[in-house]
Amino acid sequence: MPWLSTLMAVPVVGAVGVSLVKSDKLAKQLALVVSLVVLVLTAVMAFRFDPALGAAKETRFQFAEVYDWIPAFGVHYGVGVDGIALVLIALSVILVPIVILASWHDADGTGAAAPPRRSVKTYFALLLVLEAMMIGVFAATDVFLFYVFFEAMLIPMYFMIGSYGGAQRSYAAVKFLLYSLFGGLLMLVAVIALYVIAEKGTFMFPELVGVIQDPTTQKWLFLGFFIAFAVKAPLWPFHTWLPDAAAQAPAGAAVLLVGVLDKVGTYGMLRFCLELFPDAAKFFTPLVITLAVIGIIYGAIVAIGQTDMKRLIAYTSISHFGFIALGVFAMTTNAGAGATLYMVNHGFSTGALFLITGFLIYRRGSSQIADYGGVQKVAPVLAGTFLVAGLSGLSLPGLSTFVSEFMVLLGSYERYVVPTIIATTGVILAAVYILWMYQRTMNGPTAEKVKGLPDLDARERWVVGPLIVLIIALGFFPKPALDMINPAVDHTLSNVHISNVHVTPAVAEKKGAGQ
Amino acid sequence: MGETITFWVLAVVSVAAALGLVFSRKAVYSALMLGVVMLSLAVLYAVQDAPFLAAVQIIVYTGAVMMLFLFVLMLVGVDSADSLVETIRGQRFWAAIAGLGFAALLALAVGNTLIAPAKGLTNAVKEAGGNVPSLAQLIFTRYVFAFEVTSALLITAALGAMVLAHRERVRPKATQRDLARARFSGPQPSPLPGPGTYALHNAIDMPALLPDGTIAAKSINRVLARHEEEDGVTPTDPSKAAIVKQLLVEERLAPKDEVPDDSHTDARAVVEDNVAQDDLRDEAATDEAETGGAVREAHQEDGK
Amino acid sequence: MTTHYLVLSALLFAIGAIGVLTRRNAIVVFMCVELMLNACNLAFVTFARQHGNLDGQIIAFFVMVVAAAEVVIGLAIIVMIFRTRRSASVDDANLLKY
Amino acid sequence: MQSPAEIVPHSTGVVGVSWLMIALPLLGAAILLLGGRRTDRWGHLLGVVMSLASFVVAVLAFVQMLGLDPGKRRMAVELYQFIPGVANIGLLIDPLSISFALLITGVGSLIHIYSIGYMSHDPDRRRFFAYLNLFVSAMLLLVLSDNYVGLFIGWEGVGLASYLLIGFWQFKPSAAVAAKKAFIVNRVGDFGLLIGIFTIWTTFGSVAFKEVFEAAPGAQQNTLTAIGLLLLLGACGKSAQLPLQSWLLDAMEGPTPVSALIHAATMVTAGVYLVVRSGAFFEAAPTAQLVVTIVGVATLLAGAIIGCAKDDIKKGLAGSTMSQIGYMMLGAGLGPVGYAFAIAHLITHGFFKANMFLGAGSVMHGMNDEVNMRKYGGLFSVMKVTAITFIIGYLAIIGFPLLSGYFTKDGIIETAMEHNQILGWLAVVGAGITGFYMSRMVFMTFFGKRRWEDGAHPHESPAVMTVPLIILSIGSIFLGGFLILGNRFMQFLAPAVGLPEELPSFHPFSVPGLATLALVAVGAAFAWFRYGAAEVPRVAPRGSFLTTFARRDLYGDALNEALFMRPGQWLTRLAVFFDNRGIDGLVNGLAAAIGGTSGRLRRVQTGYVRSYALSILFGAAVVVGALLYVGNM
Repeated sequence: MPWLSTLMAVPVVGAVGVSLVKSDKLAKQLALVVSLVVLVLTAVMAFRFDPALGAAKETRFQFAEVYDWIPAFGVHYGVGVDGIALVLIALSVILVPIVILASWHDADGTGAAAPPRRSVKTYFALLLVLEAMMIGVFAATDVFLFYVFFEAMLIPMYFMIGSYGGAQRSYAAVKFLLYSLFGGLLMLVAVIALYVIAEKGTFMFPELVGVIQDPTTQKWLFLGFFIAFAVKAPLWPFHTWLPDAAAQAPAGAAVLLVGVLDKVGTYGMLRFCLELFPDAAKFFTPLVITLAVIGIIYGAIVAIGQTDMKRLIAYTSISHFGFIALGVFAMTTNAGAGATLYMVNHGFSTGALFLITGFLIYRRGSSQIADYGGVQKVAPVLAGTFLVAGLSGLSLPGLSTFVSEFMVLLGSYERYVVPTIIATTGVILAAVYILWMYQRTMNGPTAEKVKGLPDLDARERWVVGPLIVLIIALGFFPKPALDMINPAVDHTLSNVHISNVHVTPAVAEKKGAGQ
Repeated sequence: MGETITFWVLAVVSVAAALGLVFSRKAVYSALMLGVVMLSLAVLYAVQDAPFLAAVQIIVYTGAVMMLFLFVLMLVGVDSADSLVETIRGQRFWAAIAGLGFAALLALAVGNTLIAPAKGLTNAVKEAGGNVPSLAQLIFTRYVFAFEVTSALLITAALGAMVLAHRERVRPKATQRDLARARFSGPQPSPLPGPGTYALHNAIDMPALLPDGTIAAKSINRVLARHEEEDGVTPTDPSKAAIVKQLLVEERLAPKDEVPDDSHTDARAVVEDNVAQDDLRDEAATDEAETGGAVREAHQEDGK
Repeated sequence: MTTHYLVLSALLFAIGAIGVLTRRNAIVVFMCVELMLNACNLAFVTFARQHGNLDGQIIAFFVMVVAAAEVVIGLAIIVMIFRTRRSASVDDANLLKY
Repeated sequence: MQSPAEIVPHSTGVVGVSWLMIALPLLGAAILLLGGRRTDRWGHLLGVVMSLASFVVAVLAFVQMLGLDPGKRRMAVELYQFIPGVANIGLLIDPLSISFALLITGVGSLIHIYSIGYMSHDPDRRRFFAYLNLFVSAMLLLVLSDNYVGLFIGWEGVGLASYLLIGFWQFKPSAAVAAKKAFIVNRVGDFGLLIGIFTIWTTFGSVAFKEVFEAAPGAQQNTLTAIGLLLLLGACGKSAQLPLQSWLLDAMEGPTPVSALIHAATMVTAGVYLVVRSGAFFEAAPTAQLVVTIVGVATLLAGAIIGCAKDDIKKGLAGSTMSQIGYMMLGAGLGPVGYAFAIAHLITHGFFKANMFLGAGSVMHGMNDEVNMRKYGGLFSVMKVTAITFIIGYLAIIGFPLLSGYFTKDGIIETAMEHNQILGWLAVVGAGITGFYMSRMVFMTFFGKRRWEDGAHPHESPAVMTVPLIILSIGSIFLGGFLILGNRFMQFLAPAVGLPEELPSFHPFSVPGLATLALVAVGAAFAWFRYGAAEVPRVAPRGSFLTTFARRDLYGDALNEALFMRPGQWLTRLAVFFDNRGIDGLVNGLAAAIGGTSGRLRRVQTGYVRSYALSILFGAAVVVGALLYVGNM
């Protein structure tokens, strides 16, 4: 059974269906059902996935399908998943039904500060199309196909921000699009150059691994890919589109934007930048790690200074993406696996934060922190879930984000001591930005306009509940995810020709002494 | 030798005519000048062993195309003369520079080229036995596809012209009843006074006189009055001069591109109004409502 | 002799071009375009004789046909524009801008 | 020198299910938080039951341990793989951890019971019990884990629970701020602990106590010192030691049982636990050990001085807690003998401090939540049980002979004296100051004239509150002697922390002991003259520079504000400005430049066909010119 193609086809067909049905309500229900079907299919696929096969080169990508697409240029429709891709696909398909449920009224124009009513059906159809593309981009094993999905993802997101967003939506949408296109076009050049220089006559990723040997060529191609991914991720200083886009997008779209779309950037770094250009990756590692560490600290500090909740969350994500990039480029198993897990966990944790903030904004009609205060008193469940989501944002142990952040820092400490120490101060700053926001919105005397805000209703609890369950479950028992990720990361690192730091006393002595 | 003389004569004529075409103020003169150029060129074709083309040039160009031009000129207003004041800054200067420079460059190119004596077409037409059979042979063999396409083009062009020039009637044709009603609801049920009534001369440029001997303002021919004014001729009769002056002032206030309307028949005014309404509908989508409105106002005034 | 014809052709072409650039009456502009086409035809005919084959004349012939079609359509457009705008000035048709 | 026993896996009996100790309160917390209002009626009972059940498991495990040969008392209980290849979740049941477990669940349960009464009028009592359960659970995970990652999870869990509890009355802005402050300051400590764990990992390739401690003596001195200092930073955060002490006094914003739980039995002792647990590192790194003692002494003095000037009874007690934890930290820096005294003091302190905090809570309960001691006075006669139990706790803390504190604190002081005379004498001075400020507290509260606010009707608290007080005060009297005499506790702890060859013997009349007693007496007498015999003004007099210094918490907050908060705010503003105007300004500026240029270039499209034609002609001319040029070349 062509699992991955089915996974992509179902939401596309669903999207067509959603746009054809008569009533808005039916469209929403259909969209939800379709996304749940995809979720179930993915779950079945995940159970049939065998992580142990990831070690061998031939069976690295499972559920592989390869068909010629443009034979003249060696372009294939090639899909397949390894552990890394699988967990990210799982992240996407878990988030989509949740987002659909959370966005139930987002396009209705019923919120306290809702933009003018737009086509409801289109919104849900776009969500489903986006889901198909997210699956495709993670599953693509053909570099060109990856590029196509990478760019095509922009289209539904552009419309979701531009049509259904906040007051400044067109500015944010255009900024988002231009930034991404800028990176994407650089990548297109690099993709074509890779094809030409490799002289393999194919765009299939497994056959391109290790082909480019010339160091200078590697460096240029690396930069082409890396800048695209750094814009996407976003890494400092390519980040300024994210706060605008995330703040203006409707909450559901913001979740998918920050939770999944941006992961394509860090996923691309791990998969393409590292494996296709190992020498260049090593050469540029100091630069990338510097950017990542700056991003961690800078994102956190700027987040502290925000007055708008959604922008604040967006900036925390910039900080988190710094951690992910740090983990990817530390090139140790722990850091790599941690970074991959971080991508998943961050999707859940930031997703929960955005959605709950969205509920809050839907009620009160403002995203300004100053407009709130004492929400805990009137809506304890909302405040409680917000706190849990926030705590997962500051990587509290026992919540999933801690595992990944710990692994990233532990793994990078093995190789880069000083940058990791600087990065770890982000842990303190995280406490400041999350708790300060929580204090200003949820604690203290109840603000006049907040009085009488309803607590989460059943639908909203069904949105938040699964996320929190996932966050806590993965926080105490991350092994299932890590078992899938670890072999894949090891495989990646073996293609980079870099060995883990041996944590034996003899080696570690010098590092410890360097403190 | 004969060719040289012919060439030089016709070259001078055609260049002068071309200049005339460009510089004459009235479109009709330009059209006539173009005709001169075309005829000259036809002769030059003939001189250059292209009798068929010379014939076609005269028949198609000078005959058909030029007639078409003149027709359209008549439609658009034969007496309208261009203002020669340039509105785009620097246009004329740069046009002259570019045009002359272009000509100079081409001339330079031609002049710098070493050109062998012409081969002549004697050999080319020998086989088929003449210019026209030779051309026919080529057109219907090597160029037959282009020829067929050209025919398709002509048909398309004919259809296109019809579509473009055709105007759908959007309201029923004005019946005699409509016309009568329009006339009697207007300010002037009776016909306007014809020229020359009670006058000494019964001529078109003579205004009618009222019983008291004064001039009937409505009987003055505006076109003639304008032409006279343009030619600097003022009516000798001071009272007529005053009326003409006033008429011209009114005319200048009205939109300039209004078609002068000599016949003051009210029924005609109604039909014109009809047309103007249709035009309005055509323009509804454009932002030219102002112009259209002005046109309509002008016509309504006329109707009164 | 060929040179003379070609120079005459270039001169007529340039005059036509200047006319196109300076005249505002659409009909006159059209005439200038025709003049330019005729100048080209002259060059074609001249070259036909120069090279000793009839292809140049054939092309000139086709140019005439196309010019005829063009005039038909062009004039129809001018009439239509005049009908709605009461003007045949090419400068008045300047809505399609920045 | 007897080294610690080996850690061996063990999974029989109660020890095998010792994870229930953690799981039961956690389950309680989960039920209460998820159950919501439905559990309001019986929520507090569930909380108490869960805590008590946990205590029972701890006692059973303790009994099982006592039945074992001392060499086999370090038992590892593997639970499950957490991060494959890095850390597992597993428990280490040894004398050290079981002592903590007993203290936490025992005192914790008493505080649970007490809270039933104390929080009876609070509409959110259920939530309070949920947090208490969460706290107990996290604290147990902290002390029972067999590796540093598990310890860290508990460590932060404790931080979270304290955040929730301090901010329990979150509608008060001061409580919300205090909670946040506690968490953030703790995070600074956690930062040190995290880096410490990383260094341990890179040095030893493991984070499990078993492997790490076995390998510790073989590692390089500098590395060990670094690890020690980093762990100390963590300990400072959690135990409110200098320089991370500032959160503790603010934390009094929480309900009083929270203060008792956090500042007596559990959270603040975590730092001491960490240092003692990591003894293998500290013993191999004398520099780090010295720093531990210095921090301890500095904090015990600072806490004592702060305690002298506070009029708020809870803050006075908080200062005293800082000071007592300082003693423990001092002991924890003194090797195996010191560990035993430190832990013993920790346990007795757990009792008498909980006793006094709950007593203070009882007083406040009777006085309409008044905390200002200047508005107390003469309460002895109206709340006898509270007063007597409080005074027992007071006598224990100042080291009144034969009470708990006497044995444990003197033990620390004497051990310190053997190591370093200066530190020892400073500790003695600290004891003297303790005598002063604790006496001051007792005199101001229970004796002297009644300075009550109008409308105050002090009354004794209900039995549900006084019974825990009585139990705690009994512990305050006898526990110290029981643990110390005959080195009983030292022998018990030996498998976990080791044992010196020469055991200290108890000298009732040693020089430091007598000096301590004398200084305490002087302090108490001074307090009697100032606050017992003399009139206490109801409004605090301005006081000397020293008083102000102490009242302002030794300018700790001012220092933090000047060094971190203001520069931090400034940096934040700068960063936000830079982001909006710098990076985003650059991007938007580029966009505006492109837009402006095209806006200008757009004007070329005039709409005049003739202009376009002109440019076409120019183009044609250029083409012809280029052809000519190329052709002529």
